[in-house]
Amino acid sequence: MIDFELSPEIAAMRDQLHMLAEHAMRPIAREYDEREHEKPWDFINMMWQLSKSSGIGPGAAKDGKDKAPERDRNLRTVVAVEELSWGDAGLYLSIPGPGLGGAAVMAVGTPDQKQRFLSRFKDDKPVWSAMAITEPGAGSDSAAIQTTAVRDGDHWVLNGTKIFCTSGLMAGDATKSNGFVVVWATIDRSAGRAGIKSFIVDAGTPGMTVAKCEDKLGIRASDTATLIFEDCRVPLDNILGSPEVPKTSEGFKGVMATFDATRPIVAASAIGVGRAALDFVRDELKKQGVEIRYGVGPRKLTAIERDFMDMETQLQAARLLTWRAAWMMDQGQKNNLEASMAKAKAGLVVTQVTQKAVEMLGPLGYSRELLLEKWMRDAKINDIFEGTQQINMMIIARRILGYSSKELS
Amino acid sequence: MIDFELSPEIAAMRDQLHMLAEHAMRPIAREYDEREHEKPWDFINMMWQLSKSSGIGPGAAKDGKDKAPERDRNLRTVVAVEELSWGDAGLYLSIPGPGLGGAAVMAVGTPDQKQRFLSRFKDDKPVWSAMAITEPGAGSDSAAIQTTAVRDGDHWVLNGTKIFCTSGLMAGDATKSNGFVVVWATIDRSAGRAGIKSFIVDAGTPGMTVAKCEDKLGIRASDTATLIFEDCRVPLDNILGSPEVPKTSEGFKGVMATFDATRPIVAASAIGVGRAALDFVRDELKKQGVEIRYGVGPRKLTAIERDFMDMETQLQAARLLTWRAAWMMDQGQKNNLEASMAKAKAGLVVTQVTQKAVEMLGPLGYSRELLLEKWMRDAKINDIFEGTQQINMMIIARRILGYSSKELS
Amino acid sequence: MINFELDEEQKLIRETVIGFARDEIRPYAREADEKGAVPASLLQRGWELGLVQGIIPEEYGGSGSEHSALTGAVIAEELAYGDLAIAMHLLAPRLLTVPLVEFASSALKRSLLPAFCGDVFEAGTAAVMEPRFDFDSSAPATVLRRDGDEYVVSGAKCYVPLGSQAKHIVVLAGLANGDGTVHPQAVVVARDTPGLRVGGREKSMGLKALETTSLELDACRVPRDHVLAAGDERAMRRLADLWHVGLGAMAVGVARAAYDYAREYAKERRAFGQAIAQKQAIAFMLAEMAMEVDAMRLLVWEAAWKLDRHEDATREAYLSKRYASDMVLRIADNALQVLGGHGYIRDHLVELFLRNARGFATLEGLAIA
Amino acid sequence: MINFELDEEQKLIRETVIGFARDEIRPYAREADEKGAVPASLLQRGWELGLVQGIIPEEYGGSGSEHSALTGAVIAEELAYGDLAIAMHLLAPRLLTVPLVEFASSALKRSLLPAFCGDVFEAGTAAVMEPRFDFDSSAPATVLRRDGDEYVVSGAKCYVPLGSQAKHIVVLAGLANGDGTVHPQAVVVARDTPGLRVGGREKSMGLKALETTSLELDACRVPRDHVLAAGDERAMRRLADLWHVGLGAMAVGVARAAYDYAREYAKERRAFGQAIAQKQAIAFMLAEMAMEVDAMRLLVWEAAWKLDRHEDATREAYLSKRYASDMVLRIADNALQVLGGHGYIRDHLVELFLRNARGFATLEGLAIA
Repeated sequence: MIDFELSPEIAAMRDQLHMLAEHAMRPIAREYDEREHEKPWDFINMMWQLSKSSGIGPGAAKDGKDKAPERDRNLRTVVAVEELSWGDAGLYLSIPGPGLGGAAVMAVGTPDQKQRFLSRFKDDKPVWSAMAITEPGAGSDSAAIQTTAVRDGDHWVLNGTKIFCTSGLMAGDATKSNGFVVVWATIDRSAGRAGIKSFIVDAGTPGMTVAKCEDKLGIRASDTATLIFEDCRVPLDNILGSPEVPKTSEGFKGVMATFDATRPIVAASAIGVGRAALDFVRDELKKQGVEIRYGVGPRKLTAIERDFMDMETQLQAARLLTWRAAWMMDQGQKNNLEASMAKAKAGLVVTQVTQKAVEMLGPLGYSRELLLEKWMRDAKINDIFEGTQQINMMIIARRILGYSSKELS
Repeated sequence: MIDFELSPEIAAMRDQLHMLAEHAMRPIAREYDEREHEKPWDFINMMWQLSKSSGIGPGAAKDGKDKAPERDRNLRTVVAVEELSWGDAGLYLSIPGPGLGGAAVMAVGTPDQKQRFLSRFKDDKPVWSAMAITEPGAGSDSAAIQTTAVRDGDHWVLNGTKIFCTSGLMAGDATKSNGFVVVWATIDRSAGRAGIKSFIVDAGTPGMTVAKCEDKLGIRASDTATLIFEDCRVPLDNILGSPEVPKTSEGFKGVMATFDATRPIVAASAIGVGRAALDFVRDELKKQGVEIRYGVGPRKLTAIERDFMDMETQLQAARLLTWRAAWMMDQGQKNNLEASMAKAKAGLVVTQVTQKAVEMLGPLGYSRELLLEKWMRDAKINDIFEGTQQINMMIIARRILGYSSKELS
Repeated sequence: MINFELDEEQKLIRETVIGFARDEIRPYAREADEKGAVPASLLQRGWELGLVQGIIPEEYGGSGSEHSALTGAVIAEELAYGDLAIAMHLLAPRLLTVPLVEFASSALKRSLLPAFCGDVFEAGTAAVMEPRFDFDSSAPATVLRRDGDEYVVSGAKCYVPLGSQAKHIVVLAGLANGDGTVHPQAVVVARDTPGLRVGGREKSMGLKALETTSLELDACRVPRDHVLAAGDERAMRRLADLWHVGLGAMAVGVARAAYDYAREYAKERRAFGQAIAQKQAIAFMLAEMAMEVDAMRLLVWEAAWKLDRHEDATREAYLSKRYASDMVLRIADNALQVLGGHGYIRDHLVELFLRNARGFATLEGLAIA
Repeated sequence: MINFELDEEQKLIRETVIGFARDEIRPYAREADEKGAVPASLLQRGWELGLVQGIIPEEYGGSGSEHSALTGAVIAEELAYGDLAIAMHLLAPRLLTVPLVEFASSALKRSLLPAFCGDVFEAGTAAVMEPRFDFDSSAPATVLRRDGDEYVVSGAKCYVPLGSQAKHIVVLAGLANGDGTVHPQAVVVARDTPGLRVGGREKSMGLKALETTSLELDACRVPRDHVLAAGDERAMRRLADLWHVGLGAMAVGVARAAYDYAREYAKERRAFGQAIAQKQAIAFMLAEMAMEVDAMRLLVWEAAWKLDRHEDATREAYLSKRYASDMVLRIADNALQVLGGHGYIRDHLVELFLRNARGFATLEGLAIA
């Protein structure tokens, strides 16, 4: 039966996280935007303790002994991520925990792999994981990956360069954490997509170097690393999924399936940023005595009222699409189409909403005295990572048309 | 030196046509929308006399003895077409004269062809010409034309079906006028684009049948015909341009070049329809005491004011792009890029402006008591014919990127 | 707790309506538009689905299902998917029965509802809009004033569906507050009330198969209990919300019809050696349509769900209707664009979808959830 | 008679500025943004182009070219193509000199203009905006009132370019009408006027290389002839128009910079076996950018042309600035999208273009044509 109300447990978690976002994230948001490449260690340690003790937040233990009921894990996650991103998207991304790499292990890892890697998220010290997909020459074209994994006895040997790894520094540098990086590489270039596999590389594995952290437009509290793999050897059983190269591209689909879980998360983060801007604008308008009049005839609306209404409706549309995609995954339903819808819509909406919000507050909106301009900068990443707007529209189109990636590219 | 003012001659012509549009077109606009497939003969005959006597209007003699100075022929035309389309786009399209077929003869015809065909536009009785390009299976893909022209002694023999021929009935049916149709056909299918040529077919030529006139969303005063060619024989020298099949697709480019002249005309027609809607809305708002306040701060604007401002600016942007494309052609400059810009912009703008105008006037806007809803229906054709929005964006993209049609399709 | 699935009863109703819309409505959509009328046999078959009778309590002859805005939204979407004008005609009686069921006194219910539980289609309607550029349903210009034991209604209405057929009409009027402003109030007016004049059939860009008329009310006197939920502003907001959700749901139906039509065409139609759907410019338009149809529906359903919980849903209903109105136009326009020249001719239904789509942003009260 | 071609002098100026923007400004754009300063040597070389001195009459030491808004628009576009903040810095003196040339008394001109005809960069500026959410340049809250032979200015300003460097500032203030409303009035205020306090450097999302400051005016007394074109509302509208055209033209420059950057990237960058520009989704974005850059420029030029004919151009200037502000944001955002992840990092200039683009819709009076 249709129901749009969060369960009391999720609502309570959301309220807790809201307090945290307001009191632990907002006050340091500007600081770690300006101190790019520095880490908010106090915040990180606090979040680590919190997730271990209370089980709240996206970093909460997810080793199968999750305190949260399994049946709403994805919904729980998107609600949590929205709230934390409302606090600050860059800080949210810097929170230790399973992240995208962990999500991949959780989605397709063997019981042994889950044990070996996910149990770390109960360590005393913060642990990060990261996902390394994009390459300098490949961009959105995941199938064109050049990084190779060659079997050599008991090891896979990785060679290649990965860019744009969120938390790649924290997950890959052993001095930062006992983390790991999930790396996409091809074991048979001639097989195209079917040859692409993912490999778990422990932080500090010889041959893996964090070469650089990017200077970015926004989300500056989070590192975006370049990782170089030079004869980097990982144990045979660090491959995720089967080492076989299937005849079809089913294997690649398996790898791509992690996106079905992560895209709603990115969408939720986008919505959190957008809501931050919307809440701020609403409060400011209220202070100025501007009332949003729901229900009046269109001729009576001011331009500002209409802008505000459009913004809030767009955000709510994105939120509902996101909740649906997460809920479907919780139900065990395929959500590939719906996950891309959520991501595409939320990425676009938050870009537009934050850009509009900056404009609506006039001279002050453009100033670094307020956080609005930062939210606009942070927002844009959501239109890009975990598949650009265009990539997600492509996936939606393929699904609704029943086309393969060859038929529509 | 930059100048945005029309010459006194063109301005005077525009003013004359405005009177005509207001007093001869507006009063019958609704009638010939409802009486689809009937022709406004009184209006047609009046326009024919007018163009012969005064040389104004797009139907004005264009056989080289044009009264208007050659140097601003295209600009003159777009200004005239905007004004007539302000009166009514369907009626404008029903006006006899050279139209698209005549434009093609003018652009690439031999002196003999010009003499044989263009001189008809000085006849006592109205004469139409039409262009037959689109085929049931080809749509926007002009290069995939299936209609064939095979040489047989002193004749070309045409076989095939053409759809969406504007004024195809009036130009092709000898009982309607002593007109002609310019038909695109391939003389060598294996040569692709290079094999495509255009042929002039006299009204009433045996083998050419007007099979059908479409029921349409708008521009109902104008016929949109299906023409069937069955062993239709035309004299050898009715081919436009050379009968050779070039090695390159230069020949096809020649055929396509007529669009450089006609796209700004379609753009101008679009702008005329959009301006009709805008003028109507402005007058109504004025009656209601709504003032458009240019110069005030954004926070003070009403939603209606901002809509109106957006509409008028978009229309003016389209108009300037259109004037530029026409002016460039008058200067002998290549305007392929600019013609497509004008067409793409104007087609989109008029669609949006008229749709918005219907909304702005509330319940009455949707009613057939006013012409607004008709303008919205008429407007949409401009986003489609003479190259859809998408085709024109493609042409722009190819030009700015330096790509061939193979590199970007 | 979050759930995105209809319950079993709603699914069953939806399946029935989907079949009817596909097999009975859609095949008549073009003809009904060109002829300006819905075939009587179609109306009768639609009536037999029980969509009107269902929510009427058993004591008045109905099936006694609880009125659900969400179920109403599902029905409205599916019928409108078939054809908007036919859907509005079929559901027009609900414009009267839903307010009666929700807000009328027992006496009024007893007097009016049984007529809607018979075997043949019975017309009912509402007169919400007014022939003004600046019509605002939150402050109607039609005046309602009390006069002793009766009320008196005066004003002009337009876009009244089945205006010449319905025996009773829910009229939206403004009752003066103390401060010179008015608040909206719904009142049931019988067509044979002295002073009430039904105008001629209106002509619109779309909705040609649906009879709509204007209405003049010249000091029409109505009994006191014909004023629905008198003085209960929350009830009147709820009524406006139900109208918004009804129209929003129908907009979803039209949008989905246009999207499906364009998608199937784009897969069939070939140009440049491929199906046109294989071109990004077309494929991305279709992808956006798919995404927005889902977004529209979720927003409308959320508002409906709130109404079913009897919570204040004015914001959600208003915003979802605005969103749906904007999107249905965009989707129908893009659908026509996908068909290109073929979309502009009346051989295909997309031009009809576009004409119908344009009405949503201004029309109010032509449907109810 | 319609003509879309610049005259020979304008073409010559444009060629010069194009070269300067390409060779001198653009290479410093990133560094200037990160460091928050424009290199002095660059300022000096910019000064030597004579873009400020050109329109100052010969009697005050300038080159005596007639002030043309169109030429000003051409210069503004080309410099902003190089970098917006550097362009605004280079042209900031015109914020003072253009109003002086157009509206000041001979005495005031004689007193102030010669300083701008020297060999080294001389700062000048205008204080137009105010630190309020609902700032409206047509009704500034800064108050101007007459007091005997002098005027008194009081209020707060923000976004004053080179606020700490300029010796004189054109301040926009409101002079009371009889009816309680105000009309805008420009007044020249010397920085050392008692009561004037220059605030600290402002921090904004974009324009980081440009010093802007706030300004407080506490009953600053100015001589009567420092009020420009006193009481001439048409002149003040003209001044606002010149500001709009100046910013509109700069928006065209930023939009074109973003478009060119994205286009070249898309031709180079390969994915899925092709240049990404060969994908319709990317190609159509680029096509739209090309079209809109031209549309923006034509609208701005039309307003400038009207100003040069001394016709009322308020509508054209206002609308073209609005259009340019909307489009430059859309174009910069799409340009970043074309670059994808690479657009988000500061190795590429598009993120800078986006940050700068966002300012146009709210900023006023930071440039003049």
